[in-house]
Amino acid sequence: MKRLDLIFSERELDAILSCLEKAEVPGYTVMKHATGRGPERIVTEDMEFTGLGANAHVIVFCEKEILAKVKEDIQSILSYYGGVAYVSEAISLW
Amino acid sequence: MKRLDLIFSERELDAILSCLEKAEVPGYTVMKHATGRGPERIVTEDMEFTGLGANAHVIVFCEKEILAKVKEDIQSILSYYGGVAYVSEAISLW
Amino acid sequence: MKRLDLIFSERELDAILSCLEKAEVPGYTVMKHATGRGPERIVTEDMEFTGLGANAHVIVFCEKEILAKVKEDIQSILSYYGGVAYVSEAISLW
Amino acid sequence: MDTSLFLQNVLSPPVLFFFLGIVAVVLRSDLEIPAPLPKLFSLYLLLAIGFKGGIELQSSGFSGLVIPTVTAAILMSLVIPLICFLILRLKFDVFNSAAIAAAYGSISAVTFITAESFLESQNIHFDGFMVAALALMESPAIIVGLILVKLGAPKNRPNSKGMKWGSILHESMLNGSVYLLLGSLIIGFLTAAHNPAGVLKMQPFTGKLFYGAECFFLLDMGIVAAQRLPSLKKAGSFLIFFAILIPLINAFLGVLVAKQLGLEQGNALLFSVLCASASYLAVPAAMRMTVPEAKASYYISTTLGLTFPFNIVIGIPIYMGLVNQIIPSIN
Amino acid sequence: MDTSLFLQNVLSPPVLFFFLGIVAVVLRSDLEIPAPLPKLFSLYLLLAIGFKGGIELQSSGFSGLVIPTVTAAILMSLVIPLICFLILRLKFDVFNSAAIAAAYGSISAVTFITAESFLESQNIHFDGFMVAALALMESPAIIVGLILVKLGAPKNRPNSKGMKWGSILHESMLNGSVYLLLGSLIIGFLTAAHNPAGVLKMQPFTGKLFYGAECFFLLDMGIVAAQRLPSLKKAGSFLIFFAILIPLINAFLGVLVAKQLGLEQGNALLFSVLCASASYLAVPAAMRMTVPEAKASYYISTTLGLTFPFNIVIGIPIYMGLVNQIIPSIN
Amino acid sequence: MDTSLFLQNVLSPPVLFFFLGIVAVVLRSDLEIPAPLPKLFSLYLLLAIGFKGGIELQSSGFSGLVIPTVTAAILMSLVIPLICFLILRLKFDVFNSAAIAAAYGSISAVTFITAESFLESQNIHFDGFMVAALALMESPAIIVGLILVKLGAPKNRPNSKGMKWGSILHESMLNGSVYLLLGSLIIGFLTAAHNPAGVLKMQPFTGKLFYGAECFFLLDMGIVAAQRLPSLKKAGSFLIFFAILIPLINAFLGVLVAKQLGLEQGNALLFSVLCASASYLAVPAAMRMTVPEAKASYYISTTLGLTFPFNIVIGIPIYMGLVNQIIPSIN
Ligand SMILES: Nc1ncnc2c1ncn2[C@@H]1O[C@H](COP(=O)(O)O)[C@@H](O)[C@H]1O
Ligand SMILES: Nc1ncnc2c1ncn2[C@@H]1O[C@H](COP(=O)(O)O)[C@@H](O)[C@H]1O
Ligand SMILES: Nc1ncnc2c1ncn2[C@@H]1O[C@H](COP(=O)(O)O)[C@@H](O)[C@H]1O
Ligand code: NA
Ligand code: NA
Ligand code: NA
Repeated sequence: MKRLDLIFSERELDAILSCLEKAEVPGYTVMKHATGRGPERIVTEDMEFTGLGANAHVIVFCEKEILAKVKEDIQSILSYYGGVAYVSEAISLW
Repeated sequence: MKRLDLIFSERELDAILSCLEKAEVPGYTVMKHATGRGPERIVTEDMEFTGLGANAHVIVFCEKEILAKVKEDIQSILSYYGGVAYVSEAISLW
Repeated sequence: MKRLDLIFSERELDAILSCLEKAEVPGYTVMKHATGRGPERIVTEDMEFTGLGANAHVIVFCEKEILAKVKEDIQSILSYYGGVAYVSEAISLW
Repeated sequence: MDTSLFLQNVLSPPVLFFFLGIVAVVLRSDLEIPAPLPKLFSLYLLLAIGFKGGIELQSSGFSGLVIPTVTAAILMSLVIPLICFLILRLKFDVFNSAAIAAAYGSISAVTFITAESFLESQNIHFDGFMVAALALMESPAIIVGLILVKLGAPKNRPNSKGMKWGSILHESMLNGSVYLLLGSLIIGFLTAAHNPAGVLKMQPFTGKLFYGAECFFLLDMGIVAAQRLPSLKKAGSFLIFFAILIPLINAFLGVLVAKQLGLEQGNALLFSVLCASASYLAVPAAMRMTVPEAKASYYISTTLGLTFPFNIVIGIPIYMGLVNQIIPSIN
Repeated sequence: MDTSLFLQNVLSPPVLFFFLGIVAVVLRSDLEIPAPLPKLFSLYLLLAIGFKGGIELQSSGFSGLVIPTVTAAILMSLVIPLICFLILRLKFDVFNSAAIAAAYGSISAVTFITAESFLESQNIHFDGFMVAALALMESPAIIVGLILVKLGAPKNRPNSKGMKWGSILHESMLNGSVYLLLGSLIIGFLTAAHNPAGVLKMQPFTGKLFYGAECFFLLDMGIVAAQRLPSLKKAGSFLIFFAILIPLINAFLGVLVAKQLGLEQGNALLFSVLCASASYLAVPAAMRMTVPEAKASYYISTTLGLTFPFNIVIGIPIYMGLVNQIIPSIN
Repeated sequence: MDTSLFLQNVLSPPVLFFFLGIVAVVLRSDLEIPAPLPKLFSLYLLLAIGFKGGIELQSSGFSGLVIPTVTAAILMSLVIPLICFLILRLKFDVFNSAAIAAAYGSISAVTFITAESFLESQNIHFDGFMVAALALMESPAIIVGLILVKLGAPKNRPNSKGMKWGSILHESMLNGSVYLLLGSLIIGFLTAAHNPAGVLKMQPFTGKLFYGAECFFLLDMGIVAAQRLPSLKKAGSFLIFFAILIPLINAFLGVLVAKQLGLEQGNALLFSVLCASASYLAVPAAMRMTVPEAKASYYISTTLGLTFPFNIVIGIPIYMGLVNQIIPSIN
């Protein structure tokens, strides 16, 4: 099993979730109101009210094959708007 | 060292934390207000005010032996109410 | 690539982020309003308004070498004020 | 339906803000009211409704129509879920039927206050003790729902924690919204009895601010209701019909009972609105806890996505029309 | 600048709370107003501004100066970004220039209401229809900004989703803040026309509470503005000059146009404040979405970190001085 | 204790809502007021208390009893932590003793306003300048606490960042709550002096709304206080006794000092309540930062879990009884 961590602006959340749905991930979890810094941008809590939004952290536990399916779509969004995507190993507790 | 990620409805938080305490985990971290989708249910932010609640994401860093202790209790709750539990490797920074 | 998870009181957030900046991490993500329990302290949501603050969960994806640089500074803060730091493996999705 | 009643209902700020929320979703505006702000308004409205109701209950006392009305209200919240359950069983399993039935037996406080605002704009009198009926209709429906599950469910529900009476009562009486509403009612009552100055000092908060906060909350409810539409489609046409017909039937029953009780027009409308409305606060929370086998999307999308907007926009003037026909005006 | 005007502006609660927020950051106090509370106040202010504006628009009707003023306001929000764009292109690429230009063509509702409070404290009359101008100046500037990008950007913007007219209009008209402001304006208008009792019942919420909520929000804006200072330094001196000179120029243009229109002093000040102010709500959100190549820190730190404080504290009295010089008082 | 005083205190909305919160936890209702809503109310109350205090301070001026009272208040907030420290050292180490002592030297704004509401309901006059005493009692106690640590702690505190005077003053004066309270006080003062219209316009927000917001906040404080009970048990019986006896002693000292100062009954009650109450806002935040060796659960569970409820419910009428005995009524 794989664990995919996606971090990007809340404003792209719908687009990213569509990619995940299209690849038929078994599920996903979204945590909003994350802030942070990447190579270029800095995202702070006090800007949330302006509509710029904070970051979303999306976690997906899924099989390796599904990762291959989402890869391209997600990359095209994140490379344009910013954001990171990392994969690690995980196994179900049972 | 292991890292356990539990994601489930906030409404079961107390029950899950009791399981963890019973197994004497060294500590845990809770992040509430997570949303997401699983195989059957979808949990959205706009339903939080109704009392349905959002999801909680619980992280536990602990030894392998402790995982064995919590496994069963947690499985019985999550399989009834929904939720996921995944384990990965982690080591202390020092 | 490594993934570093830091969990500690929000009150130390600025200090920790300075350590990370000093070590020139490529980026980081902060999730506030986390609660939890460690060996000594318990941090609950209802205390946030008092100014005690909740916990922050900081995630850093970076190269191994950078971890070595932050290690000491972070340890000195976390061992005094409390908090945990764990490392796991991660690879970029692309 | 009387078109002028409809227009008068629709051209009030609360209903207009409700539309504004619906249209925002339809046009895919990014307007959103982030959590926990809806909770803030929800808590505020329950506190204010309860407090004001308590004050008026204290001034009306328990004589006259108070006890009969409240008793009838509780009875309705026991009977309605039974009717709904029988209908729902045609299509759904015990769990889903019981959960949806419980929601329709219970009430929606915001529908109630929209009806109150409607009556005020019509200058039709109503009594504060109706809030007591509101407060006491939440729990019985939950209990009925849970009993229906207990009786109807397969003997060995896997993993079920064996629902005990204690926990059923706990879920039904101590749910946050029920508790806050009842508690504020009692506080309002005690304050009015012992501390009239306190009543006056609360007035700007619980009284003056109320209408505006109602508008703000209805803006959010419009967004929330409209966001339920996709899952409503999935729920199928049976539930869609159910969510519109049942309020009409229940409102009609309500008006008949109100006539029997001898309620005047304003109280009769509120009574029928209580019967017609369905819960999206206390019941879903209780059902999620005790009947996780039921699909939350079913009882949420019907109550919030359809019955609630229907009552707010069209239902209230229809029921007023009904009341006008069946119950003679005093004047 | 007239010192007494300056003092009268500065010694008002909203501006004093704004200072309190700035000083908190400067002294590194840990005072903070956590999300989503600023959003709550922001939504509230937009709703209340719109609702009140709608009521007054209904009472003033569309005769007299209303249509000319609103038309002129829209024209200003089309022209100002063009001027700004030309200046900004001296230093920045198309993307950043267009995004910053759009922000300055659009408006800041909080600057507007601070100017209103200032006029009230001076007992200078102004008209409610100016809110219509406010509401209609947000979208055109966004559209101009996006057109500038469309025309000026390299033909094959990598990964660009090929901005379509539909999505440009969507971003400009259906942005949450624009939508809420316009929607509340319409609701206020309809309510005033059909439901005068509704207007009265909204008054404690949208009217009485307004000034205090404005203060609370300005406290937060002070914190937010002061936190932008470090990234302002990074943005460089060109932008710093721009952020102070452009409002002065735009305000001056505004007063001239106001004179041509024949606006009286109060409305003239509001008109020039609309021209001088820059958006930090609708525009940044729209630009982030459609022109991610532009650096958010540029358009945010200039509008919020410099132009906004400048207008609130020094700009408004300066513009009032201008108005006093150019437009004769009626009395 | 005078039973009628007790009943009059207990039957007021703020105290009743406080009970409602406690009972919610005891009965395990799922009522909760999610973060950051308590922060919203807390910020609002500090802003409003400060602003109103500033207005009244401006009207009273600095003559008469103002300076002596404020000076005495500051002295009390220096002396009380010393007494507490000596007692606490019997059982606890330097760190915990100093942190708890600082909390008891400082004050609780909500206890203060509950006492004000109590006085109002009794029609007993009190002066606005007492808010200045409130505002100035927070910092000194923090400073004393930190000095006690500096003097008493082992020479080489491992990892300690070597507490410097600058950071001690920073923590004590620029803590968010202290800063907001003092800042609003100054703003209220300046507004009253230079902008009377501004005072009037703030009144619906800072004045009218206050009582209701106080009730809402006390509902939350009831929940919070009751949730501290388990950790209170762990803290042991010494701390439990301490948390109830010390307020009584401090209140008694307070009344004696008030008599010396020649304060009238209302101000005397407020003075003794300031002495009796303990901080759960500024002090915990400062101690967490500078004395992490102290257990937060100790100083939080005593102040919030015991002393606060004790003062709110029983303390205020007891202290009023004391005042009645020791200080003759003017009428
Ligand atoms: N190396 C990193 N580790 C953790 N989070 C990161 C990292 N780089 C970027 N992020 C997150 O991704 C967001 C978007 O990054 P960016 O690509 O710079 O727009 C940032 O605001 C961070 O929250
Ligand atoms: N494959 C998955 N990856 C990440 N999160 C998941 C996954 N499946 C379920 N979840 C989370 O677990 C929650 C409960 O899932 P469920 O078992 O469908 O009730 C969902 O709302 C998601 O937040
Ligand atoms: N074993 C653990 N697993 C997950 N989170 C932990 C663990 N230990 C401590 N934490 C988190 O780190 C915070 C600070 O811990 P402490 O060192 O006890 O002050 C706690 O409040 C938890 O949120
Ligand atoms: Na019903
Ligand atoms: Na402008
Ligand atoms: Na004290």
